[in-house]
This record gives sequence, C-alpha cells and structure tokens, in this order.
Amino acid sequence: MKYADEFRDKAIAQGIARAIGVEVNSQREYRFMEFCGGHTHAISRYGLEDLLPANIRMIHGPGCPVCVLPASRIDMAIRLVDRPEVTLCVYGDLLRAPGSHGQSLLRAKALGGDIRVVYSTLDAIRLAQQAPSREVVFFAIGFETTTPATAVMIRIAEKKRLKNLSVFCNHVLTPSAMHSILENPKIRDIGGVSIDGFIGPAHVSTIIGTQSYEPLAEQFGKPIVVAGFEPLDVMQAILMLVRQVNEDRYEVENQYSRAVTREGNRRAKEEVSQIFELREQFEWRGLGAVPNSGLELKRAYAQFDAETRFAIHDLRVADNPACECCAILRGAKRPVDCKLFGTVCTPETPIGSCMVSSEGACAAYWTYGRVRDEPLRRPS
Amino acid sequence: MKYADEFRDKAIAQGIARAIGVEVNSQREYRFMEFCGGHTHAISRYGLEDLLPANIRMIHGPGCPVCVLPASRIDMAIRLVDRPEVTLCVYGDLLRAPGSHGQSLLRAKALGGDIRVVYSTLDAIRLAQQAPSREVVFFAIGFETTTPATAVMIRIAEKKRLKNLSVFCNHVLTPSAMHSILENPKIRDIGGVSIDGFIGPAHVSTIIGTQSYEPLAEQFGKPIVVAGFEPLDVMQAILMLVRQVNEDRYEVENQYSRAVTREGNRRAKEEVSQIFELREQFEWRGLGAVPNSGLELKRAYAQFDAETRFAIHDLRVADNPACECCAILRGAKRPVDCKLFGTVCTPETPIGSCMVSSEGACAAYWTYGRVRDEPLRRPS
Amino acid sequence: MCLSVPAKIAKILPNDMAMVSIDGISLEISIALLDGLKVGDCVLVHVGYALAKIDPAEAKRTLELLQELGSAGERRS
Amino acid sequence: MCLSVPAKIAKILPNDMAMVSIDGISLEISIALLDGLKVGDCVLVHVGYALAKIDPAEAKRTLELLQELGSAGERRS
Amino acid sequence: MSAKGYQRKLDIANGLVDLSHGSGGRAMAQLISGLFHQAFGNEWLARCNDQSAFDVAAGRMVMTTDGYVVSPLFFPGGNIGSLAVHGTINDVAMSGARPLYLSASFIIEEGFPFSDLKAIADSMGAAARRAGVHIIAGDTKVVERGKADGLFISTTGIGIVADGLDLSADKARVGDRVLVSGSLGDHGVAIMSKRQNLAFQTEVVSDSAALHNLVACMVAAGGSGIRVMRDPTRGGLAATLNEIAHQSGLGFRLQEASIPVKPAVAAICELLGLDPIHVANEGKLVAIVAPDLADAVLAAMKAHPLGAEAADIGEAVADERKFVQMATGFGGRRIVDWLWGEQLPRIC
Amino acid sequence: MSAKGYQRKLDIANGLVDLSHGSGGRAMAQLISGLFHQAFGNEWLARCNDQSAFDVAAGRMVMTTDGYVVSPLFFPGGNIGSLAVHGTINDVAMSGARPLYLSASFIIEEGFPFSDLKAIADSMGAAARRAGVHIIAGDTKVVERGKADGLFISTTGIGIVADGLDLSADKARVGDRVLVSGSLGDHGVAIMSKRQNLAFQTEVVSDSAALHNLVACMVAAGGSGIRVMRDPTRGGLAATLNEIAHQSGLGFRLQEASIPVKPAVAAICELLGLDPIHVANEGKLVAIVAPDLADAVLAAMKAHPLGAEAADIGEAVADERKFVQMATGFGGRRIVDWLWGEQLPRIC
Ligand code: SF4
Ligand code: SF4
Ligand SMILES: [Mg+2]
Ligand SMILES: [Mg+2]
Ligand SMILES: [Mg+2]
Ligand SMILES: [Mg+2]
Ligand SMILES: [Mg+2]
Ligand SMILES: [Mg+2]
Ligand SMILES: [Mg+2]
Ligand SMILES: [Mg+2]
Ligand SMILES: [Mg+2]
Ligand SMILES: [Mg+2]
Repeated sequence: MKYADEFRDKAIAQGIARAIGVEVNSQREYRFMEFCGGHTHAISRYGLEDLLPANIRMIHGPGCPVCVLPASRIDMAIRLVDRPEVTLCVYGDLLRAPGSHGQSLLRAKALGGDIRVVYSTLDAIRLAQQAPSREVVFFAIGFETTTPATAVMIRIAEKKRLKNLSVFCNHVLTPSAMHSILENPKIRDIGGVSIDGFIGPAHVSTIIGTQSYEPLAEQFGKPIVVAGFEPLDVMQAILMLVRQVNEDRYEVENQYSRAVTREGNRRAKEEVSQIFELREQFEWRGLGAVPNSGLELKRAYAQFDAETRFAIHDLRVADNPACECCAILRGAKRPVDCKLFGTVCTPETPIGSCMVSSEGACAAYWTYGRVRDEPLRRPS
Repeated sequence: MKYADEFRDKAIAQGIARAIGVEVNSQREYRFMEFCGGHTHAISRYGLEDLLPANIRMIHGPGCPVCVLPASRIDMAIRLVDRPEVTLCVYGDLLRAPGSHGQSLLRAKALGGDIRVVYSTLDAIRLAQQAPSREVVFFAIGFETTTPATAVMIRIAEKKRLKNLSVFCNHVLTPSAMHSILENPKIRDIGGVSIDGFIGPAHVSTIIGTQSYEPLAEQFGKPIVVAGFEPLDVMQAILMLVRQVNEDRYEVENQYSRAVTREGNRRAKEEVSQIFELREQFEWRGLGAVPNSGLELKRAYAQFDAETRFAIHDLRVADNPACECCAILRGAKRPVDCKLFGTVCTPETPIGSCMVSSEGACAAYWTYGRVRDEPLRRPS
Repeated sequence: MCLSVPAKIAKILPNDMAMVSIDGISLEISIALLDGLKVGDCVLVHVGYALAKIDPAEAKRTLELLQELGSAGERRS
Repeated sequence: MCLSVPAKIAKILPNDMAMVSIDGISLEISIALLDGLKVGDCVLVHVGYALAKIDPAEAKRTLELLQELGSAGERRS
Repeated sequence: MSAKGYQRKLDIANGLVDLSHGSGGRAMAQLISGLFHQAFGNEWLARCNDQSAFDVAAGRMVMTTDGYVVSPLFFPGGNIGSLAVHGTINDVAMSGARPLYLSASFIIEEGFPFSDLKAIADSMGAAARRAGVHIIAGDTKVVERGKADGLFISTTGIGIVADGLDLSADKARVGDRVLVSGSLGDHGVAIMSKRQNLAFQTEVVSDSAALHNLVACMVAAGGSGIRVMRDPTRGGLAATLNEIAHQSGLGFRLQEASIPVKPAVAAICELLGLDPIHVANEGKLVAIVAPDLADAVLAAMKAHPLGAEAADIGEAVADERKFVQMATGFGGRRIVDWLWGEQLPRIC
Repeated sequence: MSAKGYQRKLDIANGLVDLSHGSGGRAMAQLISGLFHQAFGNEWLARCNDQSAFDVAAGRMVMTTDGYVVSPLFFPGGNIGSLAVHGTINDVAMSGARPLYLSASFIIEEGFPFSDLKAIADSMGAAARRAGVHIIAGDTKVVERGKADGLFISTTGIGIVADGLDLSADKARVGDRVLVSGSLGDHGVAIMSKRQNLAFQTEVVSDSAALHNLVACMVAAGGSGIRVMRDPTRGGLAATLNEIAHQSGLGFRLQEASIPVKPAVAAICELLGLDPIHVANEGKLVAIVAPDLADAVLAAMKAHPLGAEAADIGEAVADERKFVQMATGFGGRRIVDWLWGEQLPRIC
C-alpha cells in the first residue's frame, strides 16, 4: 500500500530507535501522551515499546471515541432501539461497548433490536431510502475526523427530503479534551510528575489543522507533534518531542505534513459548522463533564436530532466502580493495575469501554502488551 | 367418539346395504346427488360404493366451498397479499386452490406474502390485536355452516373497536345453488336423465333447518333427505330416498334429527342477517353466476369489508379450458373423464379446485376411488 | 370445509366461550351461536364454534332405527 | 475509529462520488469533503469519505528525512 | 494469571447467544466447551479436534442424516434435542444396524437463551447416553435475529450392521406382512397441541424414542425374514408404505381396523380434517416381514416395552400400480395416498 | 396410467420451494429424487433407504460435521454447496484421513427458487465427484418464510485413516515448525466483497477447495512427523493456533513477515480494521510439523498446486501461558489473540 508500507520499514525504525537512544538524556524520564487511539494502536501493534529506550514512557490518552463514551449514552441508544419502529445504524466498534448493568447494543440486538452495522453514513441513507416505514437513526460517534461524514449525511438527507433519518449525536472535540487534561493538575500530573509532551492526532488534524493546537502549546508550555499513524511516523514524532524537551521548546510541529496543513480541511470544517454547534458540556468517560467538548445539531436541523425527535434524555448511570478506565484514560494507571483486567474484563465481556475498541488502552494491552508480562517458562 | 363411532358400524352398514338391495327396483337406475362435499367425503372415505347396488349412482354435487370458488377470487386474494401491510388469514384448505396462471396462495406465501393458516375466526381476532400495525384480512369462505363464525368475528371486532381487521367475503348459500341446479335442465339432466333425489347437507342444515329445502322439493318434485355425515347416516338417507322414489314421494325428510330441526339455529341466523346481505349474484365454478347465491357485508359494516377497504375489484379470469371441473361439479362428468386427471392435475399441482379439497370430487376420487380403476395385476 | 365433530361441554367460560372435551382432548370454543348450553351437553364443533346441540333422544332413536333397518336387511336377504 | 487508508482516485463519479483503488481493490467513496480532486490523486479514506489529499512531495520529503535520521542513528550508535 | 483465568464464566441463567458465539473467537470456544462438551461429555470431544477418530472392525456400516426444525422446540414428551438424537438413531437402526456415533450441527438464532440451549443439549446428552451412542462431532453457527427460528439441529449417525443382514425397501415380496410397533400419530398430535393457533389440551405426548433395542429383539426373532424397516416420521405410515411400494414395485393392502390409533389422536384428526396415517411418529417403526416369520417378529415386538402395542396391519400384494390400499373399518376400500400439501409444518 | 404418470414434472426454471416440499408427501419425494438425486447421482441414494450402507475394512475412521450458513449463498469462487463439500472434506482430511462419504442436511426457506437450489446441488455433486467422495445420505426440511436465510446446509463426513497415523492437537511439541499452505484471508475477503454494505470490488476469490490430496502428499513426505493439521476457517489462523496452543499446552512464535497475505487482502483488512490472521480461509491448512521433517513437508506442499505458496511461519515454544505471539514486520512483538466479537458474520 503506497504511503503506508514505506512508513513501516524495520531497518529505518531501528536506525531511528538508535537515534532516539543517542539523543535522550539518560538522567531523566520522558513522559509523552499519545492522545489518539490510532497512535496507541500503532505503538502496540508494531511493538514500538520494544524499540524505545526504557526512560521514554508512552501514556495512552483518551483519544478513542468508543472508549470515552459514557455508559449512559449506550443506555440511551438501547432505549431508542427498544422502540419497534427504530432501526439503529452503528459503526461496528460500538456493538460491544458496555452500557449499565451488563447491557450492550450486541445484547440489545440479540434480544431483537434492529441494529445494523454500517461502514459509512452513506449506508444509513440507503437504508432510510429502502425502508421508508422505518425510523432510521444513525449513532454518530467520533472526533473531528468522523464528524464531517455525519454532516454530509444530514445535508444529503435534507436535500432528498428523507423524513425517516435522524442522528443520535455523540461527536466530540479533541482540543477541548486536551485542554481539559492540561488544565487539571490532578489529571495532568501523574504521580506528581507532569506530561512532557503530546503526540497530536493524525487524521483529526487533517480536518482541524495544526493551528488548533497552538493555543494549547502556548498556554501550557507543552510541545505537541502532530504525527501520522504509521510506526515510523510515531518514531519520528517521539524523536521530535525528545528534541523539543531537550531544547526546552514547546512548539506545535507537524510530522504528518503529507496529509496535514496548518489550516486543515476548510470544506469539511464548513460542512460541520453549518450543521453542528457546541454543547455546553459533554460527559467523557475518564475526564468527566468537559465544557464545550461535544457537538449537537443546530436548532435548524432539530428534525434530524434523534434526542429531540424521540425525546430521550440524558441518563446518569454509574460505571462499574472497580473499572479503572478513568484513571487509565488519564494515563494515571496501567491496565494491569485494574483488578478486573483479564479475569472479569476481557474483550468478549468488557466491563469498561477501554477493553472494547482495539484502540482502547486495555484492549491494546490485552492484544499486544501482554506478551511482555512474564518471562517464558518451561511447561510443567 | 360418542355420536360418531356408533354411526360407523360395519355390521349395521351391511344390513342396511342388504335392505337397500332388497328395496331397489332392479329395473331402473337411481341417480342421487349428494350436494355436500362432506357426504362426498364420507362416501369415498368409507368406500360406500362397494356396499351399494350397481344401479344406485351417486353424483357428487357442488357442495364444497373451496371447489366452487372461481380462480378470480384467489387472484383477488393474491392482490390483497401483495400489499405489504396485509396479513391474510385463511382456512388451510385454501392454500393450494388454483388462481389463474398457476398462481395460488401457497405460492404467494412462498414469495413472501404474509399468509397465516387459522383454525378459527377467533385466531384472526387475536392476530389483529397482537399486530396493530398490520392490516389483518380474513378470507371468509364457506356455506351457511361457516358464515356465522365470520359474523361473530365482525361483531367482536366492532365491540373491541379493532380498526385493522376486515373480511374478504366469499360466503355462499346452499339453497340458491340447489335451485340453480334444478332449474337448469342442462345442468339438472345428465345425459338426458334427471337426478332422482338429493341428500341434503348435514351441518348447513343445523343452521338453516330443513324448512329451507321445502320450496325446492315442492317446486321441482324431487325428494330431499337431510342426512348426517357419518356413513350410516348416508346409507340410511339413500334407503329413505329409494323409498321416496319407489313411492313417488318428493318430501323433505330429516335423517339427521339428532342435530337438525325444521327451523335451524335461530341465533346463528340472526347473527348472519345482522351483518350480511345478499349479493345480486355470485360466480360459482361449475354453475356460473348464480343470482342471490352469495353474501356481502351490509353497508353499515363496510369498514370491515376488504373489497371496499382495499378497492379490489372482481377480476374475470378464465379457468384452464381443459379442466372438466364444471361438468364434474354438475355431475355431468366423472374425474376420470378429464384428460388432466392424474397426469397434469394431481393434489400437489391441482389445475382445478376439485382436486384441492379432500371434499372435491377429483380429490376424493384420487384418494379413495382409484382403487377401483383397474384389476390388480402381477408385477412384470 | 364443513368438518365438525361432536364434543361435550366440560366448562362454561366467560365471554361466550366454553371448554369442551372430545375423547381426552380439551379445546376452548365459542358458544356464541347457541343459547342455554350447560355442562354435559353435546355440541357439534365447527371452526371453533358450537353449531348445534345434539339431541340425545333423537340420536338414540336414529340409532335404534338403523339397527332395526340393518337387522331387517339381514333377515330379508 | 479514526482508521484511514491511502487510496488512489481511479474515476470521478457524479454526485461527489469517486472510485478509488487500493492495492487491487476498488471502492466507491464520497469526495464531498475535498475540492478539486483528479484521477491519480491519493487521498486518505475514512468511513467511506476522502478526508485529505496526500501531498506526494511532502511524503517524499518525510521519507527522506526518516531515512536520514535512521542512517544517522546507525552511524552514531 | 492463568490462561484459564482469562475468561468470565458462562452465565447460563441470563446469557443469550449473540453473533460473537459464532465467529470463531474465544466466545465460541467457550460456548462449545462450557455448554456442549459439558452436556455430551466424552473423550472424543475432549480432544477438540476438527474430527473424531474411532476404530472399526471390518464389516458393513450405515450412515444417515436428518435436520430437525421442529416448532415449538419444547413439546410434551421431549424437545428438539432428544428428538434429534432419537430420530437419527432410528434411521440407523432401521437398517438393523447398531448405532455407534452421532454428529450434531447447531444453527442458532441470535438471542437464543443459554438456558434453553443447555436444556436441549442436556437432553441430547442424556438421550445419547441412554441409547449407548456417543456424540463425537459437532458444529455451532449463529445467524442474525430473524434468519432462523430459535434453533435448528442436524444430526448424522453411523452404525454397524450385523453380518448377513441387508434390509432394503426393494426387498419386500408379495405376501409379506406389514407390522407396526404401536399407535400412530402421537408425536404429530403432541406437537400440534402446542401450536399457537390450535392450543388444545391432550394427555398425548410425543412417542420420541430410540428404537434400536426393539430392532435388535426383532432381528433376533426374524433375522433376514425382516425385509425392510422404516420409521414413519414426516408423512406418517402412508408416506412410508408408498415409498416402499415404489421401491419394491408392489402394492399393500391394509386393514384399517388393525391399525392402532389412540382415541385422542383419532379425535383431533377428525377435528382438523387429518388422517392419523399421515401424522408423524418419532418412536414407531413399520416392518415388512416374510409371512412365515411375521408372528415370531410380532411376538418379539410385543415383548419389548416400545412394541407392546405392535400389530399386524396388512400385507404386500402384487400391484403394478403400486397402490397402498386399505379395507376401511366400514367394509369399503380406499387408497392410502401420500400426504398432500403442507398440513403440519415442522413436526420434526 | 402408469404410476410415474401421476406426477407433473418439476419446473426448475420457475418453481419455488414451498411448505409442501418439506411435509413428507409426494412433492417432497419428487424434489429429492428430481433435484438432489439427479445432482448427487449415486447407487446409494438410488436405493432411497433411510440410511446408506457401505463396506469398511478394519481400521481407524474419522467423523466430522459442519453447518454452512454463509451469506451471500453465491460468492466469487463458489457457493454454499461447493463450500459445504470442501469444508467437511477438509475437516476429515486434517486427520490425515482419506474422505469417503458425506451426508447433507438441507434447511430451506419457503420461496427459495428451484433454479438456485439446483445450481447449488449441482456444485455439491461436482465438488464431491472431483474429490472422489460420495454424498450417500441427505435430508430436506422446509421452514416458513422469515425463519431461515434462503438455505442452510449441514454436511457430515467420514473417512479412513492410514495405519499408524494419529494426528491430534495435543501432539505439538516445543520446536515444531508451523507451516501454512498459502495466502491467508482470501475466502473471508471474497465474501466481504459481496456484502451489501461494503460492496468493494476485488479480484480476490474464495480459496474454497478440497485439501485431501495435498494432505496425502504431505503425509507421504512427513508421515507421523506431522503432529497436527487444521484448516483455519472461522477465526482464521489466530483461532487455529490458539486452539492448538491450548490443547497442547504450548505457545507459538510467528514471524509476521513470513505469513503469506495477498496485497488486496491486506488492504481491505486495513480499511476495515481487521487483521488477515483473523479472516477465514476455506482451502488452506496449518500444519505443525516436527522440525527435522518440516523442510520435506514444505517442499511436498510447494509441489502441489494447492500448496504452491506454502510457507514456514514460525515455531512452537514452551510457554505455560499458551500465548501465540508474533514478531512484527517492524521488529516488535505482539500477541496473536483470538478474534474478538463478531466482525464477519456468516462467512461459512
Ligand atoms: S480492564 Fe476492563 S475494567 Fe479494568 S480498567 Fe480496563 S476496561 Fe475497565
Ligand atoms: S382432474 Fe383436475 S383438471 Fe381435471 S376436472 Fe378435476 S380438477 Fe379439473
Ligand atoms: Mg435420515
Ligand atoms: Mg420455534
Ligand atoms: Mg428420519
Ligand atoms: Mg465446525
Ligand atoms: Mg426414517
Ligand atoms: Mg467440523
Ligand atoms: Mg443469504
Ligand atoms: Mg470446518
Ligand atoms: Mg430424513
Ligand atoms: Mg476445521
């Protein structure tokens, strides 16, 4: 795959690993948070931790939309599905995301709920056209990367006068979440030590551009390197962060210049701003209620808003108290610190949503990280 | 089964057979028409022809509601089922009844039509209550025996304010059909010889009473014996007819006095007359359009009338020209006289409706009569 | 289509319904078409409705007549 | 969730759609979010939409830098 | 952290089958080992291979398969699981063979409760153990809601035929007697009694049972005088005899009065316009037996609990039309035709 | 009027399966003889018994079963019929056995076109003939519209194992090599390419094929040095190796770079967030082979058309955690876990 395979070269990776090893100050620790699940996945999938020096610690941030979705939103979706007229369209990752009391959309589907996995918002349009007697609701979720696809869907639905398509909106904003992390010392400073820098999102940034991070770098004095999701991209970004730290700089740098500009995708941003507006606050698992961090449909598009249309209200449900997701999403704990990890909580029966998406910290550790847990032993 | 087994006694049957044999005038033929499919079935099922003298010939009349239903009514029902909102409830016998061009409700069901076999009109009520978003249509068919059950259903639906239940009405009247047979010499006189007497319906008569036949016996000078459907009932009725013929009487006699009175079931007749009224004419397979022979819903119940509600109109479709059903239903031909019998037309792939119901002349001959076709031969 | 079997009323139920029994089978039917039925009566059941009450005396009379006709036939043949 | 792969525009279709190819796979996607795409351009595809055009010159530059950093690491270690 | 620990226990009481149980992942492996292997428990399944191996002596074997799609899944006298074991054992046994091994393929509709699945698997296990056969191969698929009807099971059976025995439908001869092992129609009536739109009550329960021991007694008594055996399932006695008539080129003449039918079965058939000879059985057999051995075989049947009501109901006759005919209880004659149409969907 | 005359010909072009084809009547008998027996045509089915008999020599046999519920029914490279033959032959063959006989149980949704059924049955017949096996037992059930998804097939296979061969998952030993017979994920990707909500175009076709001849070549080269064979179907290579790890109490260490995956398969997996090691195959096998014989077995595989792209992808290691791990192409390590969840419903 062009523009992918080249950035997975083992030999170059080993060279960069050595370069990082040479440049790090062995007297200190470097704590970098990769905000995005995409980076978490790349780090785990390619085993980058095996290549990095021991004093670089990667902290997995809250950048997986499924992971940060609170159980209450799943419960609300299940309420929607309980209505016999509703067909709910979801991206596949959502099926196993836990609601309260062991509920999930997978279970709701097994119980007869009409839930369809779609690949694209265009599928939801097709479904709504094919089944005019059904109420098709699209479970919209995702960061700035995914929001434009929802916006385009609504624009098309409006143009086609589709009366039976609406959106259950859970879109959230990356910079707000990063701001919330940096602003709150309890979250920012893990074990009393603060994060030294961020790897900034890859695909989110294709839309919002690197300029979105400039106020953050400035205000909090933290370096941010926007990086691609290929393993060499991540390696290079780490090297760039090490250099900024070593040089006491805190700039926004763009490793992913082949796809990201300072401005971002103007047309996509326009599509989004025409249809969505900021919610006063939105609940993030791990971060709590974050001001100005979520989107909802503008009043002019209220007929496409499933929350209005079906009068479903925000439910407050408690997450499982033993689940350490919140601390893990803030980088304060590691998956193995959770008592439920791998016993009660597994990918098949996730307790927290970090165990659901392959970008979630617990799931990534499950799949890729456990290999480092224990030395090999001879079978008895 | 009490009131059934006693009337199936082989020894008594043989005695009565001998009594008939003694009483018949061996110089003449006796041609009796059993109007009802129920009698046709009893005669075939118990092999009564093996017991009767050769000069008594039983002619199967048009008394099977499925058999006399023209293909057009099946086509109309299929049109109803083509509507995605319609659930059609039918008595099981109807599934294989042929419409035009090889269509049937069985095929319409296989093609996705929502067709449910019900045992009782009460099942249709239950279905309509359980699925308020469906239009439940009951395919009403039958003689006076079956009409009251439809009437009660409509009364209950009205009381329960069921808005989604209606009736596709195909109820027909026995005496009108008998009148039509007797009145038309082409039909009445088979091969130039007229019918000598009728076995009158059993269960129809429980509702309409023996008095309904009195004008017919009087006007046409033909004896009519109302008889039960058990084989001894039929044997006795034949003996009673033989005696009337021998004595030149033409009375209405009641062999089935344990269930039939002169007046019939007053309450059932009231239920029917409240809800139904005469159609000007109704098409019978074999008899053509018979005046005053069918029922439709009164104007006050038009909301329950599927023909009005779904604006389906009578379709004229030609029956298969090679099918001899019409002549067979009038007693003018026997099933084996039909070229299609047993080759193209079988119970699995019926061409005419006489091959569908086990009360139909062709089907009865298929199941019970073929045994007399040919002598047994040694396999080659 | 006019299939019908004799059944004995085992229990009168609300809403014009009754439980009948036929040789060890119990079935709920409508008795909306007949007045004054009571437990023990025999009725003809057709498509879930009682159509007619069977008159035991008439049944007995018919059966006796049949037996007589039968044995007369036997004697005479 | 932010899965995305690079794909080459093979054909521009009506209604802001395009056919793209990825290593022998053809896929119809929406190009409603990008202006001025032409056949041969490479885009990042995410949930059926083209998100961004890949700049070949920048890609080359990054790759060269990576190679340089890598061999520098090799030299220095 | 043991590998075993990496798994939450199956929640049989509240769990539902979902699509993950059919996708080849750990959820599926857990369902198979935690529910099916538990229920069927034997050394073959424990090895978890793609196939199970067993030793055979030289000889003649038989193989048969049936799909079970009965609705409702639980009925008086059994459930789809016991039925799937008995039915396939019987098809093996009708060759005179001793059934040895079964395989079972499950197609499960998403949302099916673990508790029902366990009840069904447990009755399969129990039925197999009672019959002395082993379920040594299995498969589980899960389909979306609305793409199945709860659960379908297909079982395949293999067995070994005693030396010298070769029963086949083409072996019937003129003069052979027709024996049935008991009353007809019980299974079909038991199923019908639970169908939503009939809902009559009856004490009749399904006759579902494994007949191989009865068969062994019959073979001991009749040897190769037994020409054919069949279990009259779908289509009932009528279908079975018509099939044999066609395969052997003979006709049959039955005596209606000799055919055992329970009064309740006869009654419900009259009510619904059915004929008991078309109604399904799942624990009965029909045997065509050489006339000189018929009495001995009948006596052997009557001596076995599953054949206590066995009867001689007629004979094979020469008839190139291959008619199955019957002398009615009333003294007339009739054809016993195959069932037409679709009267009783999904009785097995 | 001959008995044969009493029947109208099956109208394959326009006919639809309806409930009468499952009710044990003449319509069913006609469908079975006119469509299935035609397609499978062999002496066993022709006898129309409840079971089929065959002679066996003394030895070791295997039995296996699988249900096939693939959607769509027709896909690039095959259909549910050929798949149901290949898949079960392969499960027999993975024991090293020579497959002999199959049974097939059909569960058909009312309304299914005869023409599709014939196309499917014909490919089953053709696949069986090509493989030299016989479909000797069958069953047909019809369920109401909306109670199935067109057609489900369950096949069971039996075969005979050569003397001295005893492959089993518990026989893997530390140091054994892991061989795969070709590129992974082709079948799953071919199915995905026809799913309504993906609809990408690819030249990748299902690898569906019968592997018993390849297996015979491997056995000839490796004998009992072949410890285990498995066909990595649902759940892909990852599921297969995890199963073997659990049964043998070992771990595996794979080299990602050695695993053959077609670029198009890799691309579609990236697009959808899947991993080719989780995607289903229907004409591939994994063999765990003693280290000293691995090269010989690999050479034998490469010499066979179905093993031309065979590769040695890793080894068995001591690991009481029974981890399957993989050195990534990038130099790191990762766990190769079972597939989670339900990503690809109904690929087989
Ligand atoms: S392992 Fe499960 S319960 Fe524990 S923190 Fe992770 S998601 Fe929550
Ligand atoms: S055999 Fe068929 S075609 Fe001929 S008259 Fe009878 S129903 Fe009509
Ligand atoms: Mg069978
Ligand atoms: Mg069911
Ligand atoms: Mg069977
Ligand atoms: Mg399997
Ligand atoms: Mg059988
Ligand atoms: Mg298998
Ligand atoms: Mg399908
Ligand atoms: Mg398999
Ligand atoms: Mg069968
Ligand atoms: Mg396998």
